[in-house]
Amino acid sequence: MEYKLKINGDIYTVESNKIDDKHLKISFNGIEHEARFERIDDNRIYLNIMGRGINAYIVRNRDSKSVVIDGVAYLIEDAEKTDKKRPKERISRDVPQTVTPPMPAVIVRIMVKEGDRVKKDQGVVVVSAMKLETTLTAPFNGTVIRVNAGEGDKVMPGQILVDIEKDNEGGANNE
Amino acid sequence: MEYKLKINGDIYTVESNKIDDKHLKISFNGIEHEARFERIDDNRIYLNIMGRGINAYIVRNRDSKSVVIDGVAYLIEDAEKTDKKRPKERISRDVPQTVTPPMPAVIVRIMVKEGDRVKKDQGVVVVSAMKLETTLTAPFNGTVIRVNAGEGDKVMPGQILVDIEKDNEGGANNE
Amino acid sequence: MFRKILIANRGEIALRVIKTCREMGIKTAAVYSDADIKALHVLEADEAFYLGKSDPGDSYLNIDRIIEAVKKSGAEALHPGYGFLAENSLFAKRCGEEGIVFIGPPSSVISSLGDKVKAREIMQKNGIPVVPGFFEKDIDFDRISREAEKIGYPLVIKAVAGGGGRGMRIVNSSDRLKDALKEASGEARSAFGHGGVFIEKFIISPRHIEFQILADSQGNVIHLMERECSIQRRFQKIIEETPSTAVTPLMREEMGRSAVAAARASGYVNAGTVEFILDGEGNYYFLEVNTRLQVEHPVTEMTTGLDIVKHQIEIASGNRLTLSQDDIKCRGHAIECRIYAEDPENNFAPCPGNITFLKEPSGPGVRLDTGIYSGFSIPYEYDPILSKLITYAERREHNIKRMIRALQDYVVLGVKTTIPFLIDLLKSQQFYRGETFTDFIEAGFHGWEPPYPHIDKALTAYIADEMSAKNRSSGKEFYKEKDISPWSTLGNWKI
Amino acid sequence: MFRKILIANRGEIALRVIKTCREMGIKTAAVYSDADIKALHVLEADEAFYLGKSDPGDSYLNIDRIIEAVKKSGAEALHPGYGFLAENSLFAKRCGEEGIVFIGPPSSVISSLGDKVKAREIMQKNGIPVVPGFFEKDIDFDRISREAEKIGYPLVIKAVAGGGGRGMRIVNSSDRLKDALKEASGEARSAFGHGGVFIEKFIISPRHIEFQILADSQGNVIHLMERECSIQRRFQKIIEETPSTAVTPLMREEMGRSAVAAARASGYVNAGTVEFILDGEGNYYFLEVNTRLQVEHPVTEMTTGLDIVKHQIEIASGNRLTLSQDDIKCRGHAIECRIYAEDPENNFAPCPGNITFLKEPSGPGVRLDTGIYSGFSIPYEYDPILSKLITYAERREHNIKRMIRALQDYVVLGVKTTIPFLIDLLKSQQFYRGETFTDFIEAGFHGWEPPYPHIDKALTAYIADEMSAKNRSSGKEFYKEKDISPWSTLGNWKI
Repeated sequence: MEYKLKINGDIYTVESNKIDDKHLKISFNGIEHEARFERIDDNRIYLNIMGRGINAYIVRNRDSKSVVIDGVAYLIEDAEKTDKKRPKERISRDVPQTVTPPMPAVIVRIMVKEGDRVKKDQGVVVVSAMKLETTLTAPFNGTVIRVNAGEGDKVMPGQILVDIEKDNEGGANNE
Repeated sequence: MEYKLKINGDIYTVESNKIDDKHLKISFNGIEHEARFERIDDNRIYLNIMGRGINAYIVRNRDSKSVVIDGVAYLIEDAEKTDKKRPKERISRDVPQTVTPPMPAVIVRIMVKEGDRVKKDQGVVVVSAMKLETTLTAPFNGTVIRVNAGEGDKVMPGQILVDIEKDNEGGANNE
Repeated sequence: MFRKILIANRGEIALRVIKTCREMGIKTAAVYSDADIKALHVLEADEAFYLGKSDPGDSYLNIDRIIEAVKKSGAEALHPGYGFLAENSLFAKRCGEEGIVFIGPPSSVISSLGDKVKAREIMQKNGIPVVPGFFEKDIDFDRISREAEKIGYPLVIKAVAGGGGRGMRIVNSSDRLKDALKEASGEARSAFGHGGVFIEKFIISPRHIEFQILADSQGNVIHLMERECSIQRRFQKIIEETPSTAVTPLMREEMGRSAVAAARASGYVNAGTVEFILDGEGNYYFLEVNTRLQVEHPVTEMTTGLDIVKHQIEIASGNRLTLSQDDIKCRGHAIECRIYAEDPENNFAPCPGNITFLKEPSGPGVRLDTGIYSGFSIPYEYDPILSKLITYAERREHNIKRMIRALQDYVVLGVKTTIPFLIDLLKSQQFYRGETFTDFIEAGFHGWEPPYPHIDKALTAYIADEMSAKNRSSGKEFYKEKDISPWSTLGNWKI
Repeated sequence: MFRKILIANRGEIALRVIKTCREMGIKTAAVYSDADIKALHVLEADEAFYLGKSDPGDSYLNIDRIIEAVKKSGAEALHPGYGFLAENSLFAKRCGEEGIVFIGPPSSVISSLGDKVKAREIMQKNGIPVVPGFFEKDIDFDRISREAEKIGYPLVIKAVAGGGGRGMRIVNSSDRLKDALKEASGEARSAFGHGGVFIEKFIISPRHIEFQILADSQGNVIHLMERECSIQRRFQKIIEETPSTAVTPLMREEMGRSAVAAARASGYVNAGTVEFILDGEGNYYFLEVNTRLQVEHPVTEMTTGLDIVKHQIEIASGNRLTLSQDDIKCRGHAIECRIYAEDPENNFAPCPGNITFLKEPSGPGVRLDTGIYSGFSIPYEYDPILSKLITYAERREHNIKRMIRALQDYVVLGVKTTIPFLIDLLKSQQFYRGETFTDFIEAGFHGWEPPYPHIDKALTAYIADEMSAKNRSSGKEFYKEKDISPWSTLGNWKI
């Protein structure tokens, strides 16, 4: 079976074969190896690759898994799923297109109102989480068409706090 | 709702009422109290009884639960269920009626064969678990009618290793 | 001795205090807000009292409600932990008025040491070195200029009202002084509405060295040696160790004497910490006194073998110190790593959320002070500290490796933590060589990204997880909409 | 230093060794049997080698297979842990022949100290006190009688071949001696096929006191003070502490000197333990030398601040001891409780099974050396030890309470453990007063049953669990036929 997996922006095309209940073979980028695997519990898999033992701790998100090995977390996305589901958000990691908090937070200040013109990187909302204030900025030049939250509201990642209509002129948008 | 619960041989008739999702009222033996409860996870419930916090860790068995509080385990049986299901085993804790290992074990020696006469408390099978040998004994005077296991076998609690037909004479049985 | 103590705090420090209380046979009362109904400190205390909404102002910072909880609980004493109201002199005063023993120094001591100018005066008067500097209400350039020559360059201009770097200028030579003063004062005025500035010697590559002190109400004062806490991000300590690689036995003796003198000069009672700045030539300068139990107190407990919380409680109950300075013998080396729910790749952005899996390190030389458990939802209203991992070993070199081992054995799933960053930092040559200055992270780990040495293994694990999905227990492996995780979401933001 | 070490053991001790190896930058190889495919030591080692079936003879006791695993792994050295082949001189010899460094004393030392009569002779020759006694191949009543008068009554007759109390008699006066000798000899003959007996002074209410020693291959020997291990069940230690309440500084010095002399006399190298019997008058007698790492070594690590495994590895690699006797300063008090999968209500019957839930204690002064995790199935083929809980505090009184607190915080569901028994024992006045003799459990806790102080709360929890069943995650709460638990099964048996 072929997987298209994305780690840190790089896509790996991995060819995998299940040999039996405890063994698999994978190959990618010219690397090929067999591994023995043992499921220890829901979140832990023990791998043995060429005699070397590795503990992988796994948490599953919607279209991705975080795999922790030796204390480092690898966020692995299923590139096929994410590509299909959110075609417009594909490049979102590099160029965010929405005003949404990066973590559950509470709104401290809203600095714009409907109809306001905003410039790219201009602060529009300040949220607070864990004693730290974070300013959310406009992703592009445009016009505020709606403010979806109020001061003191508890908000979650993914929740669009301010709708901004993007300017049409190509030039100003590129800055 | 009424529960008949058995701890350490004593049966408690407990009348309980669910007040809401977090509060219940129970009464038994003239004791009556309200408790707030929070489920923390599958195995942990936090109770608050008259202001005092208690952590109870729970493991569920077939007709019983083990509840651990302050390091001590309370084996609580549902007396109604156990009474219905195993009417003949009701007094089994005090007067065991079968030859079965108390823990998963391996058979080291079988000291009787079919047709042998055995006396109450006579050793019939030696099993070993965790470096310790345990002798299983005849529960009453009788005759071995079948040996269900062989030396080296791995055996589990509940598994009847030797069938013994009980003598009919009342006297010898009482000793 | 007290029969019951109320702990006016939450998280790992509340748990830390509860443990020692239980061991002393003292009942404990916890307090909590809406966000903490299922918090570990609530579960582990003998009693728990509800304060109010999750906002700190309605709960952990609300003096009236806390006093009310103490009354309800019948506790004779209150332990404030650190943060929240721990260094609020009005709160300490109120406790006294209500007949509650505040486990900390007297209100007046908190008050005078909390005032930076007053504290500096007390120390100067008592011969404790302070950073050479000059305070002036109004700017009189000639006087400042004369003082600047005395202090020597480089020096730093700071706003009297200020903080956060605004109204601050570093001046390398006298010809820049006048312009810099003007700029700084202007900036301070627009930022704080008050243009007062002062000058101080600029310490190059300083270390943060602090001394733990214990003082009883009979006037006995001892110190428990130093801690080095130079590794900081956003002016917050992240790694602490003892002994410091920069403190020689002679310096230790001298600085220890200064710390004890500082405590005596301020009339200190209970546990406290005298903080110093140490420059590259071994000169140290008084910085401030922290009038409470310090986050990093465990490293001192590891090397001295003492339980500082126990001594706090004994002192608060009026007991004489059972230790003299000669009893304090340090041994081995201890490190503490603070585990924050923060994303170190993203400028340490806070990461509240639900802990879905937890595996904690243990074994020789490992201590964990924690406030979380698997299934607990980390609130976003409070400090992001989850736990503190402390290790001890005979020697520093071994202990660094022990800490790395313990961090690698510590698995927290569901929220991002500082663990991968801490591992990388401890593996660095700079740390190994003890080149630990307060700009350590800024200078060597700015824009840090985790190394990804095991991409092949991570991919294999991903696929093995798919292949053995049927062996997972049902109900847990599926993504739950409500547990939306910041790991997979994106935004347009800056801190 | 070695690049790789194979650990020829399992469970908590294998994990203990792996941790120090990782910290020393040494790779580790584990070995395992069928029962241990998912055991923690396998998961945590860098490599793991399959030995064979679960039966110890096919795996952990199989010398050929272990040697083969070492060869395959490329390890230069082998750590035997305790138990299994740790004190097998033939195994140590074989390692030497195969060019593998055995981390322990030389084969010849293991051999001579393993022979009780030879060991006794070595000690006697070197002025180390042994229990007064008299060995005789054939029974010559007149000679025995004369020796008995010299030794004094009460005395004990023991079978030369024996063990387990058979062929043993306690004799209180000379008029019972002749009959007792005949009875004992007859019993010994029928039990062991050999009627040889010997007499020894009967020590009333003895304590078990042992000294940890470290010896390098250059002839340097030091001791790391004592451990008291009097609390035993079935001749197996269950609680150990240091310092002993019965050892005065003077005794400590004298016994320590004897321990070092014993090590020197036997040509000892590496870590070892010299065991003594201590009577009520402060007289001590050599018992035996354990030629390996002791289960209870962590209490010594807590009070000395040393990592004994690290020193073992350094000594085995030929390094000189970096410590002298003067460097060894003990501090505070440490206790170890061994957590066994045993039913203390049922004469400590073993309880293998599946760990369904695990909550481990942590915090100040708490160390846990463990070999289990939630979901692991404890095999019935091996020793029932699950883990060791060790606590440290400034004073013994505080430390006892700290240990009780930690035990109460330790929750193991799925198998019965000794935890409730240990809590009760530590709460006893006898233990608090330090009245710890080797018959402690037999005398004070025979037929022990747990107190049930919280029946009302347990019933409430049972019902609350029913009421909130829908909040439990699916798939876990239902009784699984295959996980049949000894908690709910009954039998007709005796140990």
